Amino acid sequence: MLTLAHFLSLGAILFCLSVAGIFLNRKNVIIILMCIELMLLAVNMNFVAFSRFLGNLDGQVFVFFILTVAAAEAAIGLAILVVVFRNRGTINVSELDDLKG
Amino acid sequence: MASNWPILSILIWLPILGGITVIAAGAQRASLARLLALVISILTFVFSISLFTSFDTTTAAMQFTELEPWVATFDIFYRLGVDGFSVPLILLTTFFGVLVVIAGWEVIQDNVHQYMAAFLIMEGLMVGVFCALDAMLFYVFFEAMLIPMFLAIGMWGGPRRVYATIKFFLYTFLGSVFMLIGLIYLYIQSGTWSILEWHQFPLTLEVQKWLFLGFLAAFSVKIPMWPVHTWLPDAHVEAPTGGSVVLAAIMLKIGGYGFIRFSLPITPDASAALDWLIITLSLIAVVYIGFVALVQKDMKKLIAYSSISHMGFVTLGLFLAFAIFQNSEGGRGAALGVEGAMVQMISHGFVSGALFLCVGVLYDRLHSRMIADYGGVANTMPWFASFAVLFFMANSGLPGTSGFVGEFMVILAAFQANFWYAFLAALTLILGAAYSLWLVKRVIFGEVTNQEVANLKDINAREAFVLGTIAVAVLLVGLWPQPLVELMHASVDQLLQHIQQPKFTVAGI
Amino acid sequence: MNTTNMLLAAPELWVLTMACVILIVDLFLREERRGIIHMLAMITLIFAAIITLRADYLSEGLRSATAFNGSFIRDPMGDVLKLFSLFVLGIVYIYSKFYLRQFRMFRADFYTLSLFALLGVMLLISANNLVTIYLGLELISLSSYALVAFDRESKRGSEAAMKYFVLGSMASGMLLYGMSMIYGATGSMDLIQIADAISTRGGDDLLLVFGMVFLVVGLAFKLGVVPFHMWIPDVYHGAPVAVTLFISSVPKMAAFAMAFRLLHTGLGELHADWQQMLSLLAILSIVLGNLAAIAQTNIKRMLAYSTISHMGFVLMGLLPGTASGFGAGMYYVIVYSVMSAAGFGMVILLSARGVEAEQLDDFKGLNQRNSWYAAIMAMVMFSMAGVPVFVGFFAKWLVIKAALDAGLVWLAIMAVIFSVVGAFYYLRVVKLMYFDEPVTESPIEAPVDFRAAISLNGVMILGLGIFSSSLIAVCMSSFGA
Amino acid sequence: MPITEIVFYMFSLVLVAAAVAVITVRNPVNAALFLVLAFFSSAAIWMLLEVEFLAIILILVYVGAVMVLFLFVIMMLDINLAPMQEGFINYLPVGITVAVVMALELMVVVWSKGRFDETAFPVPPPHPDTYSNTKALGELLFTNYLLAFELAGVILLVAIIAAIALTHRQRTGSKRQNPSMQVRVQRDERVRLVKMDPEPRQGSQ
Amino acid sequence: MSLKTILLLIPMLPLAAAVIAGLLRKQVGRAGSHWFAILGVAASFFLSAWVLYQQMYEGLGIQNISVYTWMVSDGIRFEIGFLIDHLSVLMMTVVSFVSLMVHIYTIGYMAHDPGYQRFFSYIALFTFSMLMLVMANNFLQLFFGWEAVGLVSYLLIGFWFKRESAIVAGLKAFLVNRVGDFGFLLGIAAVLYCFGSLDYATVFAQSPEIAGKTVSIIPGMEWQWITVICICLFIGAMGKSAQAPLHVWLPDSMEGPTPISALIHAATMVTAGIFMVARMSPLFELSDAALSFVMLIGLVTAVTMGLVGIVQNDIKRVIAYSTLSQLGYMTVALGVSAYSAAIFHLMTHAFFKALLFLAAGSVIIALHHQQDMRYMGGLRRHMPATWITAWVGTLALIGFPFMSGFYSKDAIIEAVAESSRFGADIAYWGVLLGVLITSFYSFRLLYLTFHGQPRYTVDVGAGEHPPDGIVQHAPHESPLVVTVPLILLAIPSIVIGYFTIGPVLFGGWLSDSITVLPQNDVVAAVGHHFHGAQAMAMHAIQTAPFWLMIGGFVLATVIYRLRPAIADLLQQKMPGLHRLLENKYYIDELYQRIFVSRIVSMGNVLWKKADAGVIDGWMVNGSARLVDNIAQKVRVWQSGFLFHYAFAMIVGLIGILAIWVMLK
Repeated sequence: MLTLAHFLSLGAILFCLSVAGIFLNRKNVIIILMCIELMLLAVNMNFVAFSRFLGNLDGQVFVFFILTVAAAEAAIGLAILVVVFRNRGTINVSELDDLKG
Repeated sequence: MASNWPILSILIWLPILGGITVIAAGAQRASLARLLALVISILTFVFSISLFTSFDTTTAAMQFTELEPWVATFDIFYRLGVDGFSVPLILLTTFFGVLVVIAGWEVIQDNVHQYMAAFLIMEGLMVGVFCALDAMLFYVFFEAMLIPMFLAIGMWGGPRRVYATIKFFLYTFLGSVFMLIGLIYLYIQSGTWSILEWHQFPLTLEVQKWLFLGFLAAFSVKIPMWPVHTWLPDAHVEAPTGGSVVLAAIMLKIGGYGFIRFSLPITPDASAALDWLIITLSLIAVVYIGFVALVQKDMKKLIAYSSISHMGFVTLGLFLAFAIFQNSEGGRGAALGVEGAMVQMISHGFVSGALFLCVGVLYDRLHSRMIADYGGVANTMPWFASFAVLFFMANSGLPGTSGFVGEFMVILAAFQANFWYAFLAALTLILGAAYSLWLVKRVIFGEVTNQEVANLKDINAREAFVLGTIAVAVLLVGLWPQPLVELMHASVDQLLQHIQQPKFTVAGI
Repeated sequence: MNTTNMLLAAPELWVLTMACVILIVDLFLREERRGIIHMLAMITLIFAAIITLRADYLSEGLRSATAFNGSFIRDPMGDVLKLFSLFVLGIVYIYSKFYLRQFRMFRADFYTLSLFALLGVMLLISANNLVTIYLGLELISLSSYALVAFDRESKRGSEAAMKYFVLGSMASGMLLYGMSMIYGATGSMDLIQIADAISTRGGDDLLLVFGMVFLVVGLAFKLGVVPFHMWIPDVYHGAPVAVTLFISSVPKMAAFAMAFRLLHTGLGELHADWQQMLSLLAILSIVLGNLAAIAQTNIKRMLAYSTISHMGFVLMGLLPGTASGFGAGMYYVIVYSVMSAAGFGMVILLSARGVEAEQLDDFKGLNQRNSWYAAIMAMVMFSMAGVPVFVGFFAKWLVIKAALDAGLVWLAIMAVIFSVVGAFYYLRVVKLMYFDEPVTESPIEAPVDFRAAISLNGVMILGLGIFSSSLIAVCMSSFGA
Repeated sequence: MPITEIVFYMFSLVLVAAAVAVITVRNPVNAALFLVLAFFSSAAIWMLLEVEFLAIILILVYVGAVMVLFLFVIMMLDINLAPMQEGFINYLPVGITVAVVMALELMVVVWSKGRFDETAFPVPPPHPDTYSNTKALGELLFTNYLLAFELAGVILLVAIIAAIALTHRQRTGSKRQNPSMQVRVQRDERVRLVKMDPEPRQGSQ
Repeated sequence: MSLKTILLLIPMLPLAAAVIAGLLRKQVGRAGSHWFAILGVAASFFLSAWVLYQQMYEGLGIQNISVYTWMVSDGIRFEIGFLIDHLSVLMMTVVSFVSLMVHIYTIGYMAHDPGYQRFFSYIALFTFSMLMLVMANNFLQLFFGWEAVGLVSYLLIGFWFKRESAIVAGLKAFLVNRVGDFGFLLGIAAVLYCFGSLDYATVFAQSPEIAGKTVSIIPGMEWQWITVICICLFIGAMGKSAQAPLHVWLPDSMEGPTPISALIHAATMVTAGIFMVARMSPLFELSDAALSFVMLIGLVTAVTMGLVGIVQNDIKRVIAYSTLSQLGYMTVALGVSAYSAAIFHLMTHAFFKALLFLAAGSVIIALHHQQDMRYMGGLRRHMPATWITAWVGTLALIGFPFMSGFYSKDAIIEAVAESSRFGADIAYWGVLLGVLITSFYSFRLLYLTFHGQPRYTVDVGAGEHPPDGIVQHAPHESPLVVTVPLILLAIPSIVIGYFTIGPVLFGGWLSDSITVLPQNDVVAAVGHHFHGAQAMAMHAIQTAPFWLMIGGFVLATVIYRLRPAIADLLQQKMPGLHRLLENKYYIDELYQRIFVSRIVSMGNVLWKKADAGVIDGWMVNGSARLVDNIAQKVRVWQSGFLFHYAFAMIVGLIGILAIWVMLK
């Protein structure tokens, strides 16, 4: 039987994978952006599951907003990515270390 | 002068606002800044004299009190008042306020307006410390004082001034924040910031001990006690003359004043329980620092160390009371110790202030503070030599000078407590004389050692006035301390009455 | 929902409208007439303040009022924070105009983006349910990401923006994860309903604590608290000073409000748990912020680390969970914003044409170049160090008192010890200004509004200290203390 | 095993595998495509939960807009793939450890006794056929969440402004015609008379 | 004028003179300064004499007058006031008289010194201080005067402040005195502790009460309070009166101008200790242990210092060691409770020792500041007045019958003989030996200086500072301002003993100020044999001291007058002894080793190692370094890499989760 726990586990696994993706990725910023999308997906999974199991639509509304924001975020993230690429000619994460200390 | 004037407020704010005015004079108009500063400081001094003349010596109650809400949400009040402990110190402050302005008259050529302003503001803040009856107000003055001194040392100081001034600031700051925690704790417990109400506020011994240590952290650094004294020699050495003078003459006293105002009355039982600690540290200061002073090669450093040693008498005198109560019937000698400590503070103010001025006089001419660079100064500067010898004699506790009175009283009191306390304290008679006079021998006497000394000019009228004024004060206090001591009788008696009552039994805790 | 409710959000609506107006007006303006944008922005702020001050609900005898089905709340705390946000942003605009002109970046985008961020700040301050909180937060964040990369030619700016973006998104992901748990545990998005649900269920629920951990992490990131602070130095450093100025001041007030709403309004029952968490984070921030600041040579980075430690102090105010504690935290965050604005304002002031004065050494001998500006900077530094009579001291003692109220004596002691450590690097700036010789003799020039603003800002730091009573009273009464 | 479970496990498997692929593949284009796969799978799972509207939105918005944007940017930036992921292996153990620890922590909560099982959260009955997820959501969205909805609009506006502000730039090298200028042109602007010294004849001396 | 005014004037006039001569040195000029000083001191001498007269003949009793209240603290009144009784009035008269003589003498002696005014200022100040000391009616004022005379002594020893040796000697004098004062101050504190007052009258009235009260300063040892007080006080006296082992400063103090040696370091200041113990007789009488201690210290001083005097070559140093020895005599007298004998010897010694010093000064002027007796000789022909007065002084010193010194010293010897105090029998043999030694070195001095052939040559072209043994001009008699004081001092040196021994010593004249318990009253015992001054002198011929004195004379005559070779021979035969004596038992070196260098090295250790090393180096700067090191490390964490930042966040998250979720 599919319980809430199953869905939450799925969310949790996705969440962990996305987090791991962010700090494991040494090369490409764009992958990091994708990981962020993945992370939001994980969260959405949680909300959707809760919403369904609670019989409460608020969670779904929230997911709706998260999706909206995620789109906006992606736009800005990619815009920044473009700026970075224009200025530095690379989007290599390990070369983005002018600022440190 | 009208008796209903808020005289304490005037004493605090006149110099502070005056200092701001002086800054407004700007860097270009140095002579205007000097003149303004002089007028303001003299005015302040005059006002403080009226404080002295209208002070009622028969009561231990706070006088000239003022009370205005400040931060009403947290019961912080602008609460002022003075008693027999504060008045002498306020007078000392305003007295040196004038002298410092005069002493810096020609010597300071850069940023005169800021120099004068720094000292005026510092003066106001120091008076504030001595007047404040609200712990938060006290703390604000206590800390704010560091800023002008920090700048004074750093801007007009010697080559290692940055190290010295940052050390000074952080050392003192570190000490005082512990006190701040204690103060806040007390407020949370008692619901008031009034120091006088705290005096009556019952506390368990355990709590008292922690509070006592908090106070100790602040005041032991300020006064300073061994082993937290090492900021002082550096600060003194690097400070400009005025800075050294104020530091030695007044700022150190704030530590002693703090012990009187906070540690003893607020945590009497902890003071009684931990008096061995203070006494031990004081005696170490007296003897150990005496030895250290002996081998100094830098005049200012020597005087700085001697200050530490002398301040050891202050803490000793203050904390003898408990041993005396145990030891002699009727507690005879306890008041002697406390009053001796007070007199020692005043006297040390005069003497060390004067000594730093003396070194300043030499430094202005030769730009060296090293003993080895001098010798035979008496040949070329006879008047200066006379003053210097007088002050060094006072420093070594010669009877007839103020330096003797406090030491004498404290040693007498120490004997009431324990023979060995007195024994160790009295060693200062030898050590004090040794380091003071050895310095005199090397600097003042002897053949003229080098061409620079041969070209020295004797002190001018301005310097003579400054040194002469202090000399008169030193002799006056030495020959007739009664008016000074009389000021504090009532307050001392009350304090001693108070600290004999265990606080925790009051509450039945 | 009715119009009265709508009116509660009038300041926000006004700001939104004006942001759009500016956006459009800019299309029709020529390069040299851009000053109009600045004027419009200032007008926006002034009127927003006036509208906020009307606060009709108070005259109706209410402590607070909600709108939009409880997702929006007006209360005195929110109003005070909004007013200060508006005020500080006004100062920021004045400083920024000078900076942007000098660096040829005077574009309307700055104003629109920051006004949208302000809108986010105001909404976040007033947000009363999880959705509004999240959206308000994102509005601030997205505007800020863009602002950090505002100087498109700057390598460092874009790098900072990238880091800020990635970490910020991660943090909001975590926050969302926490929100989902809270939602799951309580079945509601509304903070008040959440609180009700918790009190009926009991506060010891593992799930709640679990969700709360993620919420706290999100909050901690926003405030910039160790170990979620790592974006702060790089972003402060990489962004143009005008932007640093903005993101270091105004959003902090929103973050504080968010912390209050989430932790107190929503999770007040879990006080014992979040108190421990926050005290750990607070002490880590104070220690690490102060230590790392010592090693800095760049003033922006130094101020960034100092921010980290200040945020630790703000958290201390939250610890007791009492009205006076929140008042203390609020006071601290307001004071910090004012000080931070002044500090970065000075950095802007010293920037000569095209070169940012971001090295500490640029402050050398400032007293000889202009003693008034040196005095302002010195006041800022002493205030940040927590030396009395300046306002920063009062902020510090209030939060220390809060920590003691919460019985966390060890925390108070650690905090003061490290504030002494911190005093060192503040003093170093004073040292450079007063004790060192100037490297350049070039006079410091600034337009009159800039001079007035920075003077006001400096005087406030002293004045709010000496006459600290009113602001403290306002902050305390905001929480009914 | 009921069909729902089979569907769930199947799509979950695909979802997790796709997610793993996203963070491990070398080529960002592949990563993006795996992400698309992940979205599809999760949309399917959401359908399982009777969250139809959001499932569709996820496909439309994410796959249709966001992922296309990603691919567009990847193509536009033309990133070389040669030295990809060289540090990856070195950090893998640490990364895996941390991720596993975290997953464990989450799992402990999720699977803690009586927390999320059917007793605490009984499986809801399927919605009746008349139920419209979209309608219910819409009602909620325009009443309770009006403010949030407006805010979402503002956020999108900000995203637009930001994207333009960051990436739009005036090309300094581009050539344009201005007809009014062409009409009002003066002679001096067209012809420039240059005075020159006569060149000395070569080899005259 | 009331009595109080007169008494006030006695010290104040010299003080006023000192202030005028000191501060207005330019305005009053050289002559002005000496006139002011001399008039001031003369006036105080005459007033003192008037008071003496009043007390002797007009029945003016003990006067205990308070001048002003210095301070009231803790209910204890600290007064400044005068106690005028026979003891103090005697001291006042002697002090002001000798001081007056020295003032006059100074006009001649310091005639060419640039610090002329300063000198007068100092000695007038000294007179003031000494008078305050002797007139004190309480311990505080006593201590005031005590330290004040020390100060002036310091200033005067270092009067020629360009001379390294002079300033070192001054410093040494002050510091050694401070060592004594250290004990003295503790004594005063103990007095306050036991009696609750510092007034003589109160203290002495209560003194019997504390007999038997004990204190254990070192755990396990019970000491009598009274003994502690007396020994502490006596340590002060040891410093001031230069008793072994605190005597080291006195010989060095001869670096000062000769008038000072006469006034301060022979006649008055150094006797302050003797005076003090006599003044404290009501206390000392109660402690046999303390008195024994006093006696032994005195004895050691008397004998050992006399021996050193034998081998000294500097004329002033010989007299200085003689002074030490004589002070030892006085101390011995104190130790056997013969306070009045001590005071009596103090008085006579003041006259003849001042005389001897001034005579020596006269010689020194004549030889252009040559003080080494090896370069003197045969001066009697050139300066007869000096020669004769020096003989008078010498005879008085060695105790030749009828001379003043005879009476006082003989009284002491007799008193010691009578005493039954612990150690008194040894003391008796000691003081007898002392007579021989005194006689020997005194005649040695006379012979080497005034008799025999000159051991200097006159060379007119020798210049300002010729080498030893050469003088620029032939010596001649000193001017009247020098010789008149010599003569004026010679007169009392001869007669004062004869006339005053009866009343002062045996007539109970000092009994109003000195307390002696009946069982200790050796002076009274001696008095039983006293049948007038003349009889005493006649009787002396039958006693050991007289013959020992003659023996000394004979020895000196043989060695230094008839067979000078013997001196060298003795020196060669006993090199060890000679070196020991010549180096003053190596005590200075010992102190240098034990104290001075140890203290300096200890200071250095405390400063460099403890202060700069441990406290500043480790604790203060060390913590600053530590913070800085950590700061640099912390800084590295901010690596600039996005994945590190993300990693930190995750670790933070996991950490918090672990603490709050897993551990709960």
